[in-house]
Amino acid sequence: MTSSPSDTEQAEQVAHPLQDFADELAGAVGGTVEIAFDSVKVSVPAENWVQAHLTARDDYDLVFFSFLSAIDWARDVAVGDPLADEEVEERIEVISSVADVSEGKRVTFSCDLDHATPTIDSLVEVYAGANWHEREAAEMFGIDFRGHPDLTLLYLPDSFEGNPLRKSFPLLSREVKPWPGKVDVEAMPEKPSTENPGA
Amino acid sequence: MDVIVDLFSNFWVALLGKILLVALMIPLVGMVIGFAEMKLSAKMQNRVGPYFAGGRWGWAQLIADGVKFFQKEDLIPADADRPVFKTAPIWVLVGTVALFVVIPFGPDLIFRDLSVGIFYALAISSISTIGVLMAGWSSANKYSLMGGLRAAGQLIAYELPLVLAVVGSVILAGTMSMTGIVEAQIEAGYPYIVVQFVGFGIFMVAALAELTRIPFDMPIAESELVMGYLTEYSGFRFLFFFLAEFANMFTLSAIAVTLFLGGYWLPGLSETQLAYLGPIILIAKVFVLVFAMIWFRWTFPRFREDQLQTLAWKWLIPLALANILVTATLKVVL
Amino acid sequence: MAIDQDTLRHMSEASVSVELETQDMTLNIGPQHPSTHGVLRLVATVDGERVFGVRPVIGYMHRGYEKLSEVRTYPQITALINRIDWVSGYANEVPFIVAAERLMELEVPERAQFIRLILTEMARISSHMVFMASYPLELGAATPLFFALRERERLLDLLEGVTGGRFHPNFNRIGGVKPNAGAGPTQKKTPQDLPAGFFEETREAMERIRHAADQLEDLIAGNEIIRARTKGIGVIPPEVAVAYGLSGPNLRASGVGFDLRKTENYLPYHLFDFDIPTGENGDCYDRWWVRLQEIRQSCRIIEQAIDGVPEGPLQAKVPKVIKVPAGEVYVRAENPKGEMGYYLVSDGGQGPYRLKIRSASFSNISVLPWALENVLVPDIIAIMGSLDFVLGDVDR
Amino acid sequence: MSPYFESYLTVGTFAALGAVLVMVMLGVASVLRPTNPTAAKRATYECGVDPVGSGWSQTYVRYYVFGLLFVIFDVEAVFIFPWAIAAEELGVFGLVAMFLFILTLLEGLAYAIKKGVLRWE
Repeated sequence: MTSSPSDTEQAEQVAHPLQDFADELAGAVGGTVEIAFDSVKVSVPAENWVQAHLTARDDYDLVFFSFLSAIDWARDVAVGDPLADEEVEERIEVISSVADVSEGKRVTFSCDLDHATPTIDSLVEVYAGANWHEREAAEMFGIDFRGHPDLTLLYLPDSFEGNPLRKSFPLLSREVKPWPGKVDVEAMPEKPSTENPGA
Repeated sequence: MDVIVDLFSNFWVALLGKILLVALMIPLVGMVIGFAEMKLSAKMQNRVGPYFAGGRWGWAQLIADGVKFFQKEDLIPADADRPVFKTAPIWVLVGTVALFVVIPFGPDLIFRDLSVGIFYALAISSISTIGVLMAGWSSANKYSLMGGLRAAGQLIAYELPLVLAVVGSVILAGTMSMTGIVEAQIEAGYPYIVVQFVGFGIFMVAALAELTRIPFDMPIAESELVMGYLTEYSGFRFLFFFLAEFANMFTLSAIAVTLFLGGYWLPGLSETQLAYLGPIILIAKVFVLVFAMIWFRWTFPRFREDQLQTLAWKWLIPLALANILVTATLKVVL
Repeated sequence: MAIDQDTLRHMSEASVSVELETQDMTLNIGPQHPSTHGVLRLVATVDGERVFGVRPVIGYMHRGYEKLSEVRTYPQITALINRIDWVSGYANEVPFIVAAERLMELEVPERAQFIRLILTEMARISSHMVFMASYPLELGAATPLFFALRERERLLDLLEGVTGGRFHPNFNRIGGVKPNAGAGPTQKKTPQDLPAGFFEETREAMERIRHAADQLEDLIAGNEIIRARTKGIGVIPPEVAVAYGLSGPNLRASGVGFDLRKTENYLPYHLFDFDIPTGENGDCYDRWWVRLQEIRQSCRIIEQAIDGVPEGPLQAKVPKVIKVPAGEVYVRAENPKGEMGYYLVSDGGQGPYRLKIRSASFSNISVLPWALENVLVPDIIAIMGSLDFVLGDVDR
Repeated sequence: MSPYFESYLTVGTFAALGAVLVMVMLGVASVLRPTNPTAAKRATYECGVDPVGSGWSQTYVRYYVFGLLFVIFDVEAVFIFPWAIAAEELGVFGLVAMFLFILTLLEGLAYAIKKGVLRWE
């Protein structure tokens, strides 16, 4: 069943069943914990990134590598909405999701990186499956994964430049042809930009 | 009437008649078997199969296909070894046509009764291998190359069981002439499959492998090598390989029928009756085997190349040799 | 003859180096290849039939859904994500809708949840039927294709009856399912509900599917050649499977009895009895076998669900313009191909701020470079096919 | 003309017929078919991408071992046939000789298998 309002109310009042586990894990990896909608999110500093996953895998049985990606928190946007909340700082947030394969426990690790030159250690040694996910994050967000064996483009053609999932990356087709979507209520640009790196 | 008989007793006239007959037979056999394959596979898969061409049952489907192939551009890859690429289909078809020489359709109905008939048949049937290898090599395509090499490996591995499987029948008949073998079966009163069922089984398996049909279609292996040695062929050259395959299904089945199933003979028919009914009986028997081949084709998956080699060298060849020894012992002792 | 020592030495060296110089062949399998399920490209280094290594090249189907979803509204995205894994289009919608509903803290009516569950399981069966059809074909057997696809057609008819779409239902709405959907091609339209006779027809269909599953088992499991081609081929041990994030039937074939339907609560699976089939060896045969068993288990679930579908509304009350409160949520679901999840980041607008789509096939085929080391060329196809991926699900 | 020569002639004619058949049909087809080869059409097929290297690449002919085995066995099969025709006349002596011959063959095969010819590594 989807979570009902009463569930979340309870979560606010009574400690979440995963709270103890989350606190213990956060303590072991040196991060801060946040539980929302039944999922545990542990924020760790970049230098603890690999070690945190190692601990999670070996000591907490979180052996299943679900995914790794990133979120571009940016104010300078070409598409979509800019950040509504003035409080949020500009950054690239790397998220990885690991889980166990017995009880269904799942933890999201998160790490904030510098927006201009995001760099972090590679997880390939810890989870073999991180290889492709890191390549994807690298090409989409321009994150440099130190120690990755083969950080080449995964989806995009070899000559492609730019990081499409950055908020500052324009969607070419949307500049050429209007789409009656959410953001197109704004006035369209007079003529298509010619400086589009995705062209 | 006498004039015609006289005319055909002339070797050259007879020869001309024979090659005209064969030139007619091969496309006909190819079409009939090709059509049978389409319709039977459709039945096995709960489909309708060809339906529209020609009206009833879509009988003209293969004619329509043939006409289509006539109009297809004949493409030769730029990198290909042109002369080899162009002549490869010829070699495939040469082997097939030459095989028709020794198939006895009736007591006196044979294109040429060679004294070493079965030996000739087995030898000539491997000419197609050369064509296949040429096709694979000359295409300058990696899939073709792999397909051609697979074909070569497979065809030589199964040539041996094929050759050794017939020795049993030769021992029993005491002759290598195809007509002689049928006559020996008439004399014995039973088709040799009764005692040579092992030989027959090995022969049919090896024949399937020689035809590179499923479960032995690795040289083509559509899901692996796209179309194997045929990848670069288009238009009519492509069609020749299929024509040869279908015609070879006929000839190899005919050899199996002759060696193991009594050929044109049916118990209870007199010599004169056989003279007329012989071809019909033979073709009926052939089509039973062809049906089995089509049935296998649409039932089985394909082997892997090493499994195929293992099957040939570890099982079929020793089994065929054992069959020879057992047959000979029984023949000599009894 | 006057050949000086130097020349002689050069000559001998030359001949040696010519002999030793062997060159591995680079074989492209795909993007246009009969058995790559779309446009996957494998760059294989081969020497004869032996494959040393394989480098998968993906991205030919990359449609940029993650970027697109940042400029779409939630209802628009539902239509988009249908097309991720088009073999089980319906199942793609559910976790996304559930994620949005979680952030909105919506209570979805039970009837809608049951309908979602039934359709998800139908999507699972139809996806597995496609596998049952295509896998023997990759091994060279053409006939099972028709047997399996025929049954799938009937399921698609049922899906069409409910949703109006065979491949891309676009049937879920935030807060429930699309009202007024009903009525298949010939059935009388019952307003706001399932088409008339849906339950009876589904029950009948389940009988047929069971029969088809038995038939496929006879055809394939009993075949000596299939066993020789798949048993012991492409063994993926459990520790490798979890490290690469293999999920769904592929993970269970490796002996890990883990199913998100048992642990996650995105749909009311806890109300029903079903088993989690697991393989023993993690080879191609087990991956095939597990999927066959899952078809049977899905039939069980659907039959139980049909008996228990409650009456009631199909949709919760939602505002006309859907705005999702700010927050982050990850909802993962057991899709036919494995774990499908959406990491939804909302900033309170009409569309997501960021939507990470975790698709099953992407992780499932990321194991290919590992699994295809030092195999034979035919095994590439056998192993690749047994992982049952869809390129749309890989590239997104 | 001797029957012997006639046999050869028949076989030769039939073989030639195969070649003629191909040429005639291709000749007819050449009238009907379009000829418009472009560079793309004449490119080697490699699953839709430009071929890596040339198709004339080296490959490990795994099958040459089988080729060698085949030659040995095929030559020996030739010896079996003459005996097979006369098996009855040659009697027990021929039978024993053939037993020895075939057992030697089998031993060779067993040796080859033991040497790992059939293992694909």
